[in-house]
Amino acid sequence: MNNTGSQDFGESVEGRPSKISWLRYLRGLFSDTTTAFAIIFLMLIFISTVAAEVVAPYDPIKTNLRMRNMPPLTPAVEDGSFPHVLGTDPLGRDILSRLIYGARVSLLVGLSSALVSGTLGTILGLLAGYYRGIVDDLIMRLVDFQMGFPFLLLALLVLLALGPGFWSVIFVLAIVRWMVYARQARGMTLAYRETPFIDAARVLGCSDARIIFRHLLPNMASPLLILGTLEVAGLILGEAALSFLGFGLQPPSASWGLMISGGRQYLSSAWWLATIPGFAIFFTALSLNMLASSLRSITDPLHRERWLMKGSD
Amino acid sequence: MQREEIVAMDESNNTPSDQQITGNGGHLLEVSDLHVEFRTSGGVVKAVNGVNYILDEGETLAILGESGSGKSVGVEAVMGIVESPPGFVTAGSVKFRGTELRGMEEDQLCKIRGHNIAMIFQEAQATLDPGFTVGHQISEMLRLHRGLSKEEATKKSVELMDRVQIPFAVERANDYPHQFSGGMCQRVMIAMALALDPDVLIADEPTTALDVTIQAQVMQLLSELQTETGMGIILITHDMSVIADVADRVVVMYAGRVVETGSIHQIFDQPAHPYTVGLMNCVPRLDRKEDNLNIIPGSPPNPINLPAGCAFHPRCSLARERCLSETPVSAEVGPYHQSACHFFEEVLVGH
Amino acid sequence: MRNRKGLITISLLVTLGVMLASCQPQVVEVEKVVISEKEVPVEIEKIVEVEKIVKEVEVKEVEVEVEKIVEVEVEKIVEVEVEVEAEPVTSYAPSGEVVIAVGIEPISLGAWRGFSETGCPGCRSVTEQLVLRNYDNGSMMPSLATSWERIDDSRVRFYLREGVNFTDGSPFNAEMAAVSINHSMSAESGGTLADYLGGEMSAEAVDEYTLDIFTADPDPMILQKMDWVSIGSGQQLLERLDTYDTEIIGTGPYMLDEWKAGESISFVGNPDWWGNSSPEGLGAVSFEKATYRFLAEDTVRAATVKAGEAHIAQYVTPDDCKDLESNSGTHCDLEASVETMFIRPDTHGASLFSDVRLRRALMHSIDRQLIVDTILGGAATVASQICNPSCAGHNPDLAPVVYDPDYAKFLIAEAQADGIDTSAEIRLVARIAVIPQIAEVMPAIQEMVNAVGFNAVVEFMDPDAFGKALVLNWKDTPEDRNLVGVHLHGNEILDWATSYRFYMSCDGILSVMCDEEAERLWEEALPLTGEARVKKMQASNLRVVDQALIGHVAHMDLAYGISDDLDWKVNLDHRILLRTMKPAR
Amino acid sequence: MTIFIIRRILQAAVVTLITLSVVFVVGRVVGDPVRIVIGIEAEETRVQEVRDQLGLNDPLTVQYWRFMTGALRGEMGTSFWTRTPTMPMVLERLPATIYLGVVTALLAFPLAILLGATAALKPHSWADRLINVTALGGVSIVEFWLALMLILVVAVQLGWFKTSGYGGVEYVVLPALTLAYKPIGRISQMARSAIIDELRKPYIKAARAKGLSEKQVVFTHALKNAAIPIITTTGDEVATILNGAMVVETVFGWPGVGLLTINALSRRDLPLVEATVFVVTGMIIMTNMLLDVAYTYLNPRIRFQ
Repeated sequence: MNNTGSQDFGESVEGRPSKISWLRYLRGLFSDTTTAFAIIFLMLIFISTVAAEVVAPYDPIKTNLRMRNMPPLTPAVEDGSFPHVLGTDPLGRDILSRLIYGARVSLLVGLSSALVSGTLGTILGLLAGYYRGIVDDLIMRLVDFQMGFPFLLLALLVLLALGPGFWSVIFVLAIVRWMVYARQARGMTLAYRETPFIDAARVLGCSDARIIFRHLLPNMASPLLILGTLEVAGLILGEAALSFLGFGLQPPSASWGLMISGGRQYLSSAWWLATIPGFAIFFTALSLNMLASSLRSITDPLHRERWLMKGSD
Repeated sequence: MQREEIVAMDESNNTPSDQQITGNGGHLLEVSDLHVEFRTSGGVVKAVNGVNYILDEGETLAILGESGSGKSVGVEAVMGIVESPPGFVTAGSVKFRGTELRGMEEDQLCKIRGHNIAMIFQEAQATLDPGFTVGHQISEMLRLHRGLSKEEATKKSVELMDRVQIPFAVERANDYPHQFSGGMCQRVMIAMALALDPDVLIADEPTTALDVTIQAQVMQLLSELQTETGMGIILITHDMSVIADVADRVVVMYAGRVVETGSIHQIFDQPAHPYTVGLMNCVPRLDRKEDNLNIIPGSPPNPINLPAGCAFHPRCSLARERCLSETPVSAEVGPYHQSACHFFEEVLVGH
Repeated sequence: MRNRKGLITISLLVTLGVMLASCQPQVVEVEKVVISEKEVPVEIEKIVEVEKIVKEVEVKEVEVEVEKIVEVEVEKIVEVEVEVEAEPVTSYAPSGEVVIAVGIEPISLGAWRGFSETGCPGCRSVTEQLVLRNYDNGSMMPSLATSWERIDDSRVRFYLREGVNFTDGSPFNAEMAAVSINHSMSAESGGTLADYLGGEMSAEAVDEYTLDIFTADPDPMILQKMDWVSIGSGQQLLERLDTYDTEIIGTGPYMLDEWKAGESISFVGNPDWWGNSSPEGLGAVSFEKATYRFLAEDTVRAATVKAGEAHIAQYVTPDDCKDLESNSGTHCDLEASVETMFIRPDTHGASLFSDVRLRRALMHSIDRQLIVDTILGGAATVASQICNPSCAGHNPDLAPVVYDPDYAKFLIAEAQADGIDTSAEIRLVARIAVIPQIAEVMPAIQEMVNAVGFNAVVEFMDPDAFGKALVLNWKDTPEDRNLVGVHLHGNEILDWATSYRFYMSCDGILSVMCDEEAERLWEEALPLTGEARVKKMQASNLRVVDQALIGHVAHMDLAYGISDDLDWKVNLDHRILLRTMKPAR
Repeated sequence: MTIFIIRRILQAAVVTLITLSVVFVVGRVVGDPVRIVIGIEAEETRVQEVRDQLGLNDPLTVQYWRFMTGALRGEMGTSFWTRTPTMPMVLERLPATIYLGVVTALLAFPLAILLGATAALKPHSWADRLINVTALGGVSIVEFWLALMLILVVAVQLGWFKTSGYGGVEYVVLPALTLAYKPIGRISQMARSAIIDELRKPYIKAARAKGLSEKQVVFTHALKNAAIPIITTTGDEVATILNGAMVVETVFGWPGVGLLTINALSRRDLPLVEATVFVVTGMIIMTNMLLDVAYTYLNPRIRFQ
């Protein structure tokens, strides 16, 4: 600890975020039971997504019309096969297997559109914050506008022009959400711009590109990652809403949103068709949100003290 | 404001805490063996480690110390407003007119805070709520503790603002804190603190943020008000010149411990702790011509990891073997004069 | 190898047999026995055919009657004796409100839109037509016209009901009727109705209560088509045209009360309706008020009936239908509709399905009965042709294509032996959400088709893309796209020739086929009337199906959730007519 | 203050201009809407006729000029389907959406702030955790699924409210509840962290020293100052509510702008889509101006500049 803290107990120096090791982050995260559950749940989803071929008990597109709309825990037709733990859909396809493969689509849509919008937004935000002036004005007006505009409406408008489909959905979700990153990136750039270590870099003759990529970006990475985590949850939900309105992904793609959307006509007799993917989205989004909020507490110097200290009282 | 009136009002309101407290004997405020620690991720910060002092009516007690010496936390603990978590009062006793405040129910404590013991803070502008008019903030006290109506409270607030010499009080009551200067804000704070004629006023570096002429005015105001009401004042400061003018007795703190207590004259004329001596030497004096100020070498210790023995030993010119291992206890230097130094006699002589 | 001719002969024989049997009252029992024998696996397909034929026979009798009537008309004025269905003349005493949940809000209340139940819900309770079609037997019944005569092939004369007034006070007469009909038929109203009826018609007042309807080209269906032509206030058209789209004014049992955009349309009883005192009104005003609420979600529509907030939910899913049936206080009506799900492969040029064997293989590879029983929840009938037995030109000799994957594989192997590359990718294309179950129908068809050796992929298209892919004549279509459209066609006109014109003729705007023989037979049928016309159409129909130029999956049923508080049954016309409903006792 | 207002109005104008241009471009990229309007079976000559009538055969610049000048006069063309002016059609639906939005806001804001403040009162307590999970649930749930579940369970099974439709309390509660859950989640989290941030400030210590109870400290002093950051993010929640309105209005058959938008989109009724976007933009601008007023009211430092 140093002697610059104005308070009675130590705090890090304002400006450059103090580093605590990743291990400590992880320990901190796992010390909170709900967060630990969230992480484990997400890891399970992720693993089954990557290894869907191994994990899924059935072929997700193999139909069996004689076994349609079977409730959860229905035993398999063939002896010795894995039971239909989560039931079957109107074509007799195993819902658990479809859920696992559907996760692939939903997560892919969520992750890739978050990645695209994150990259785009961060770059624009950096430029706006670093160069200010007319660039900043232009970008921020656009950000303000999109912030206040219902993103679903914008997505629908663009989808109307593009036509539905997997890549259209990713593209649309990316361009309707870039502004959240831009806003954050700009804010942080403005804050760091004034700090001594950036001044120092500039005095040392670092190029703009170097300052941006070597000094600014690394410092902004963790808040942006947290934002990205939140956004993935939002985008999965956005995809579901688009599917519901009939403008999103189309079968035979099997995203979770499509599964709920398709199952809703069977709500009165086969509730599990819409309910199970509904819960899948809910718990995934909830876990992502939970993880993001814990990460935020743990990386924000102001909140960190309270968070890490929790275990001790 | 006359005391009798208040007592009468209190009786009519029939608040139990008042009945207990006003009739009781003993010292006005007695703090003994107070310990406060902050539990942070970096470790446990022992901010206050066994503080003792006594305050009587009409008396001004100055608590002197550097930043981080635990002087502010100490009085916050007295008020029971240490932010918890991370702060915890782990031991000690705070007696107001003989009644123990520690462990008292929160709602009872709320009735004493502001009413019997009031507090003003270092940066008055920041300690006034920016969202409400100053009039509202003053009258809030009256409405809360006295149950006055809005009109009565407003009227009284204006009187109070007059009393602390804020010009155009009627109009200014409707202004917001950001429309006031720092000195005026401190006056508002004082008006607020005095609204209920407290028995104890704790002033936590009330003048630090102000420029010198304003400092003098505020201190002048405080002592005038003290003469009027006979309240006890605890004045926290690191500014020796302020103490010299107003304090009756002084408590010197270092690293969460009281290192020396005594009357103003004892402290100034016969400091019995090397740290006090150091502080004295820091004050520039017109009566001595010196090329350099004698500053205390080194820096305050890490509160998480206090040095063993006497916490001051790394910076002490008199330090020797014993200081490294044995924590000194307060020893009587003279009447009401105590020092927590193994070698206070040497200090007295040396000075 | 199966002999198709033999199959057809067998079917014919069975038909005859069953026709004889149907003279006896035990027919129903026969059907039941057949169903219970279904468990014998080998017999299934044939039995299904028998069942189908039994149904068709019943309808065929109806057809015969229609034809008789048409023939008689040609000779002289017919004083049509209306068989009134024991509905006593009720005095006007409405009470309470009936609430109907429908899926689609109309975009306008123009009188001409009354031809379509979904295009203008409730409109046919406000405006009336010259004549009405009896869907039970195909005969025409008087409504605003009391009688009619056929002048020649392109002109029919109607004698109008006297003393009828529009609810805006203007009298109903030939002149006003002509104004309304001509407006509905012309481009002024968008021309949709004319497109729908397959050509423009004009109206002309002969005298106050005599009206001629005529066409440029001979059209044997003028009389029948008038069932789709609603007559609104002519005075409104002449004097207050701006109100035409929002204030529907007619002569019917109910009057427009209020149209709350996005929410509902409500109607109130018309105390001056001529039908209040005439049995020819075919019903009564039983409710003071009728409200049609717009709810796009199928589940929510069904929920309104279950929760007692609506009396009728239009078009509920088979699933909700079963639920409403088992729920106390509600029931569900399932009725065959004119909508037919069909399969339309590209059949020209170099496309895979220019080979008749592969077309047949495609048709034989699909287990229609399974799709109907499972995905469509039993709310459909396996189809053998584009229109159901109620339409003229329906060929009762046609049986649904048999599901025979082995035969399909055999046909594919044969084609392969001739050097055709059958592994080319086939695009199975449907429009997004054309029916709620399409998302399941398509993968099912895909799997069936691929099981016999095709290489099909499923694509769902938005209306735009689908329109572009489907609305193409074969001459403008790329030759190698191997597109197989799966879509729904509704032959509301109940005339096979109309379906042919669009989907099968050489110049049809949606036709990707051109078969000389079928075309010749259709062209020959057009100017004909009566039995001769039907025969030609049936022959053309047979040719198209035999050549597997177009395939058929099912005639769709439509389901209605109905509250037990309401006494109403859906008719074949699928029209929710307020005059036909009353509170249950 | 005047300069501030003029700035805002100019900004609003620019935003509207951008929106309209985007909408116009989208509208021209979209495939042929005419086929959808007049039916798949219509003859090509008829299609061209209708295209002429609708002005779709004019050069793009002419169309853009007509579009923009029309927008200036508040005219957004006539609907492809009904052939009537679109603005009145949209404005007619506005009250329903505003009604739903206001009920949602009245439900969401107090509840969210109450939850947030309760959570802030004792961070990391079980109450805080429960509120946190509830709040995160709001931002994690699929709205249309929730809506259908509420209809089937609360309206049909329990019979507490109407399944669908437009009207008083029994109609508005379920859609408003569905719509409110997401903002409740977000605002309560926002409120929690804003209040916790405020609780660190010196004036809170002073308020405690005045003898205010912890509840009074949080709910009067911290909350009023925390309201400022809360209000600034509320602008985004308006968009959230409008977002949800499209889904919720469709499910519940609520005759608002959201339902109209979805209908217009699926019918490819471009002028109507354009008009709804215009009105929605206007609505957002208006709400944000109202929020600015609220902001200045709550933040005396701005008010007295």
